[in-house]
Amino acid sequence: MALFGLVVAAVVFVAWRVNSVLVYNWDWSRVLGFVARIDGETGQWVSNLLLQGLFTTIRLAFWGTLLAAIIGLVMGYWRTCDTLALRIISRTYVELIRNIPPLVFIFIFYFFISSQLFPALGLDSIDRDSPWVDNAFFRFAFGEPALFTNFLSGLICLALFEAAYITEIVRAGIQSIDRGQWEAGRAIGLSRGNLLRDIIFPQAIRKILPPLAGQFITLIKDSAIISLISVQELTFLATEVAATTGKTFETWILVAGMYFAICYLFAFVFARLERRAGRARR
Amino acid sequence: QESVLDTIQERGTLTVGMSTFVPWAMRSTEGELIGFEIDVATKLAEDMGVEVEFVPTAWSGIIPALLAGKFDVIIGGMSITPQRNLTVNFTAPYANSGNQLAANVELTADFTDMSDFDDTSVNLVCRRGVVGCDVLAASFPRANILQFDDNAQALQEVLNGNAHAIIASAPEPAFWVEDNAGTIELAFGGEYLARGNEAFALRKGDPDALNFFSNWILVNQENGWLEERHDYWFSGRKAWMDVVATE
Amino acid sequence: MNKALAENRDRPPVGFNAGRSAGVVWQVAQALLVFGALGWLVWRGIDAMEYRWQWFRVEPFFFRMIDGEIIWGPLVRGLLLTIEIAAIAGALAIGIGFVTALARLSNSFAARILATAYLEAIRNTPLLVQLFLVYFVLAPIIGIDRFWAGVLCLAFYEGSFAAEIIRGGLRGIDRGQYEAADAVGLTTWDKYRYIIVPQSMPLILPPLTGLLISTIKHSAIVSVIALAELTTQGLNLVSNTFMAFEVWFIVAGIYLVLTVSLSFAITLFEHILSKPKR
Amino acid sequence: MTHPPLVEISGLCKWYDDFSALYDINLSVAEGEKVVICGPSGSGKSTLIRCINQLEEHQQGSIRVAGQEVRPGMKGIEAIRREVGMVFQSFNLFPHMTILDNLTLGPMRNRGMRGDAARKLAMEYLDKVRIAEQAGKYPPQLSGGQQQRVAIARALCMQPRIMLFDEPTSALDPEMIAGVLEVMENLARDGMTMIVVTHEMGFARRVADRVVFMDQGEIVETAPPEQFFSAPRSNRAKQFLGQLLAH
Amino acid sequence: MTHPPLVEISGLCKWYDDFSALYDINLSVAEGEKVVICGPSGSGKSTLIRCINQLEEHQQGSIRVAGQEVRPGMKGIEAIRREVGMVFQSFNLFPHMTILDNLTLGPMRNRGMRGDAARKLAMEYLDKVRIAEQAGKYPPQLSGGQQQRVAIARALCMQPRIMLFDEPTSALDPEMIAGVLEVMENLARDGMTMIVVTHEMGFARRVADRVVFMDQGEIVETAPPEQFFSAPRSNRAKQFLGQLLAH
Ligand SMILES: Nc1ncnc2c1ncn2[C@@H]1O[C@H](COP(=O)(O)OP(=O)(O)OP(=O)(O)O)[C@@H](O)[C@H]1O
Ligand SMILES: Nc1ncnc2c1ncn2[C@@H]1O[C@H](COP(=O)(O)OP(=O)(O)OP(=O)(O)O)[C@@H](O)[C@H]1O
Ligand SMILES: [Mg+2]
Ligand SMILES: [Mg+2]
Repeated sequence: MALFGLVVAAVVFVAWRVNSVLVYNWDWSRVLGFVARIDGETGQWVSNLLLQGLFTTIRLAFWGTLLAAIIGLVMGYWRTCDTLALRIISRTYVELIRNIPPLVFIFIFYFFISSQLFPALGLDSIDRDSPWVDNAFFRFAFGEPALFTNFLSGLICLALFEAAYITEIVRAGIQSIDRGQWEAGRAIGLSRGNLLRDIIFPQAIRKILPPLAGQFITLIKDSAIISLISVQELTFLATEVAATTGKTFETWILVAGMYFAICYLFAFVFARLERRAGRARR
Repeated sequence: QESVLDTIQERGTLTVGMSTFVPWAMRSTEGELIGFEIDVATKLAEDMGVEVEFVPTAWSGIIPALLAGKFDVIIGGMSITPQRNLTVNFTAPYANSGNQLAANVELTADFTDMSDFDDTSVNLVCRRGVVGCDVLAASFPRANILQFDDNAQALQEVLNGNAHAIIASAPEPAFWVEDNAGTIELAFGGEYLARGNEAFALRKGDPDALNFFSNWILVNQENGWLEERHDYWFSGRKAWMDVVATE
Repeated sequence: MNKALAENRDRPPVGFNAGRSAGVVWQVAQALLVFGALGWLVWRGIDAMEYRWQWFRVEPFFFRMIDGEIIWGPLVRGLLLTIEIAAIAGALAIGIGFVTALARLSNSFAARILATAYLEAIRNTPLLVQLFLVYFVLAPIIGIDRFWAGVLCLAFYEGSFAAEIIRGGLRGIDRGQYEAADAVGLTTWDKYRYIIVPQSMPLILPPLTGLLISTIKHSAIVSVIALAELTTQGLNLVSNTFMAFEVWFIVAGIYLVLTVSLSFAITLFEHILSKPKR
Repeated sequence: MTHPPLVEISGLCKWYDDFSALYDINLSVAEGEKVVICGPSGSGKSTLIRCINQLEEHQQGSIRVAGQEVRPGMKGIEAIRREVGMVFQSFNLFPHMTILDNLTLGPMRNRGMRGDAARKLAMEYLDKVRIAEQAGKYPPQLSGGQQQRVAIARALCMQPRIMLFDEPTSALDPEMIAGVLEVMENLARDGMTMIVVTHEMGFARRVADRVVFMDQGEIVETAPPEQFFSAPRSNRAKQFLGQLLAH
Repeated sequence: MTHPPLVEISGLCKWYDDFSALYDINLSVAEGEKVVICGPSGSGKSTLIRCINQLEEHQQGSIRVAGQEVRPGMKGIEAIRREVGMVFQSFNLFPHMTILDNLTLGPMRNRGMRGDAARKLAMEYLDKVRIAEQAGKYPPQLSGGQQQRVAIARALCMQPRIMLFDEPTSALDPEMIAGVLEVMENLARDGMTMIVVTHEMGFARRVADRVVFMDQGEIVETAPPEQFFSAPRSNRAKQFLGQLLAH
């Protein structure tokens, strides 16, 4: 209890000193205006830069989680399978990504690979006005059609990056399943595919849910790194707002709050999932 | 080899790489881009008969993005230096902003001369990539020069008393002094240390585009449009204070 | 009838794997093919960009010779600072991790609450934002300088991950070991010191290696407070010369060498550690 | 007998790296025969029966099951495993599936049986091992003895021609052993071919046609149970039995 | 006897959450007495002896060891544990230390013995359990029986006044059991006070002064071994013995 009091006292002390030591004019109104504003013409509340950035980050988080989970699952399986070629590929992938600074990976991917791949797939020349992309659902799911290619390369970049870590989590999960389970499955004549699908994955998933949740939260936070390639997500727009208003602290405190909110929400949802998975068993 | 001019005409849009930088390019309260460069690029596109599209890009990624063809030209308050010119082409300058020092009052109380800043105990800050950094290095070779990604952070460093002065192109230092009167002041009455030469940046190997953009600048310098716009944005912030979210 | 019995029981028949090694070669070739295809894609990308490589300009980034005297260039100085920051932050992170892990496992309600609050706050906000707040707001208040602000921020960030790794490791030890230690009458301190911590090391070390490596990589973030480590120097060089790709490839190479040699060293250390077991 | 043996092992050798786990094993088991394998810990009993359905790969010699040769890394091993049921010391039930699902999985996936047919079959065998009422529970909810009986039923659901048991009672509480042995005895009475690794002498006496004694990876002695337990020929077997009976 | 009992348990109750694991246990063990506890799985045997040295905390009733009351969360529990040696079913040796270090750790840390004195003592006890030659090895290098004998020696090194055994032979291969039981019998002959949870009836017959039969957390019957095994009074005990002897 004494410890607790000490920490509380320290926090209070710091808060008290902020105003006396720091030369700074606090002014939240400008920054808050960038969250949402009243539209001059219609007189209604509309989202402004920061909220738009938040939405982009949430989109990135959602699709990125999905994509990274798929890649990580496949690669994680490859890490443990019998085929040497697949093991080499997945191992190299993991080691490369884990040992290169994210910045450089993004550069290489965005400037060298995606600039080759996207035109080849015809993604660069998507007609922005076609009803396929210019509709409400598309906007809701992927944001502005005009920014779609950028969004997509940022997304793939982020997913590839995080999937390397998920790969390792999946591998550990698969390997943590008792050898007896493999043997029992084989003994009743299951093929490798069936064995993985019916026996190993369902058990591994339960074990890897907690580290997976942690990695997805990291993904949300790391989504800031793709601001480097003009994806207008929360951190990028926050930099712009901070530069424009000069209100660095307000902006970053607000942004920290936003990140905390999504990450915490995510963790909460995952905890629920975990409990559901746990309860199903007994 | 095809010139980027043809690409722009075919596509019908001019894509411009830029980065937020008061008052060159900033956000209005509505979240729209406005500023000196925005005006320049918009007029340029108009004169070419195409639409303009801005690609806001982090400063540290802007050069690779240009080289990888993510946009056609950088109009981003970028100053010409020989070092940089080896990698990209610059047009003729469209602005010559002056650089001023805003100094912490307390720390520089007994500084009487420009040379007082040239000391190993002095910390000077600038925004990474602006010409001011080069100016500092040339004028005060002994001082520590710290580069930040943003002017806001650099300025905070001076306000917190961790650095003696910040360099930036006019008129921003004047705005800062206004907002933080008593803590910082314009050093030497706001004397310009050096003038920068801001120009458009283009990929190498495209003489047609270089020629076109340079001459467009020349023409608009001659007819006074550039100067008029420059004055509007740089002589003070009264004119655009209301639309912009800045202090 | 099958093959004759091996003459020597103690040695498996040789040449038994000959059929398989052909398969291995083919598999490796397949993998190389995939990497080849990727490499070709990158090469095409570079080619299509018509980038003018200027590798001849990079030497002064490392060192210059002036009057027969070596002046170290920005990248070398940056590397040294990176190592310094990562080493101190890494060491602190492990310490913080241990304290937090023990706090979370302890019986004290206050300690558990504090540790949990610390973990949640750190792990749900981006490091960049934490650094901003610590350096610009907290540092002037408690009076620490740029270097220590960066190091402490990094240490607390990585420490939160270290805490979970260490907690997992401590909990991974069989309950029987705790009980046996109690049964021979060890105090809590002795129990952890002699029984639990030494045994959890093999569990903790591999993920901790990963953590130290990411400390090195994450140390790049302190460039936002102008601490002149490797990434900062890289950024400055790019902004001065615009040779983005040359500089970033070199910087990536340096980081790679650093992280790979670190993981190699730790693997070696693990090896030594696990030796006396059998 | 006129039938060819159901399992025929000849000249079987297996190494783990340099360690010789099995050496020159020759054993054939006719349809309907019950063989008990015993021997000290580490003598290769488990390894031997795991080679029969290729949970371990052998390096020399041949193994034929139901007339078909079993080779390391062979394709179609699933078809052979279908003929061979296996029960492990540690049950190895799938903890995330109900008892019923544990039983139907094999028939549905390997034999391509329809769901209701598989369930009907499963219930029949659950009845046989006397735990039909637990069908909806999960394995961790059952006692060890019950779990082992489920494991036996699971193996039977594949309708194998031979059953392998690897110390099926050694992980059980003393109370639970009797129930499992009873199920196994019933199975033997129904004519199932069985290879059983066990130290339960009572069971061996009542059920086995032959007892195979192994030591250090080799078969040391093969004899009918009465003879083996009352008058073993080899010294090693004498010593082993002596220790087994000591307490 | 004139001495006060070494262990005195009265009215002991223990719950895990809502589950009553022990209820109203009364048991006293005099100096030199040997008590065997048996009963079906889950009847609370382990829980009872683990309460004696507070590996589990009890909620009601009192436990006195060597005259001192043992309370949950008490300070100085180390001093009581010094008087109570404990041997687990799964040995629980410290796998990262040599056999010798396993033995000297307790005396050095808890009793504050000097290194060479502790080693001398350890070697004495290793001799007693007949594995002195293995002192420099690590636990995983020994067989199960050897490990359990080391565990006994480790407990003895604390020179306790009473030894607790929790199914010391049930994790062992049949061959190994005899050796461990022999060590325990020698110990009993030397006059050590012992409480042993075991199903080894031979051992109980030869060694025990009393057999305590537990079921569902309660003591159902206490009797001398001959009487208990030949003519148990309670039905539950009859049934239990019946199953134990069935196979
Ligand atoms: N995967 C493995 N790698 C190396 N050695 C092994 C492996 N599996 C078993 N062995 C060794 O092979 C020998 C035979 O093992 P096996 O499990 O067949 O013995 P067992 O007779 O079944 O013994 P137990 O009664 O203890 O089950 C042992 O010495 C064991 O150490
Ligand atoms: N940590 C725990 N939490 C909840 N219940 C427990 C816990 N430990 C034991 N139990 C329950 O308490 C009861 C008594 O357990 P205990 O281990 O004392 O039985 P036992 O007689 O030693 O059985 P066994 O012969 O299987 O070792 C059991 O029903 C068990 O499920
Ligand atoms: Mg075995
Ligand atoms: Mg027990």
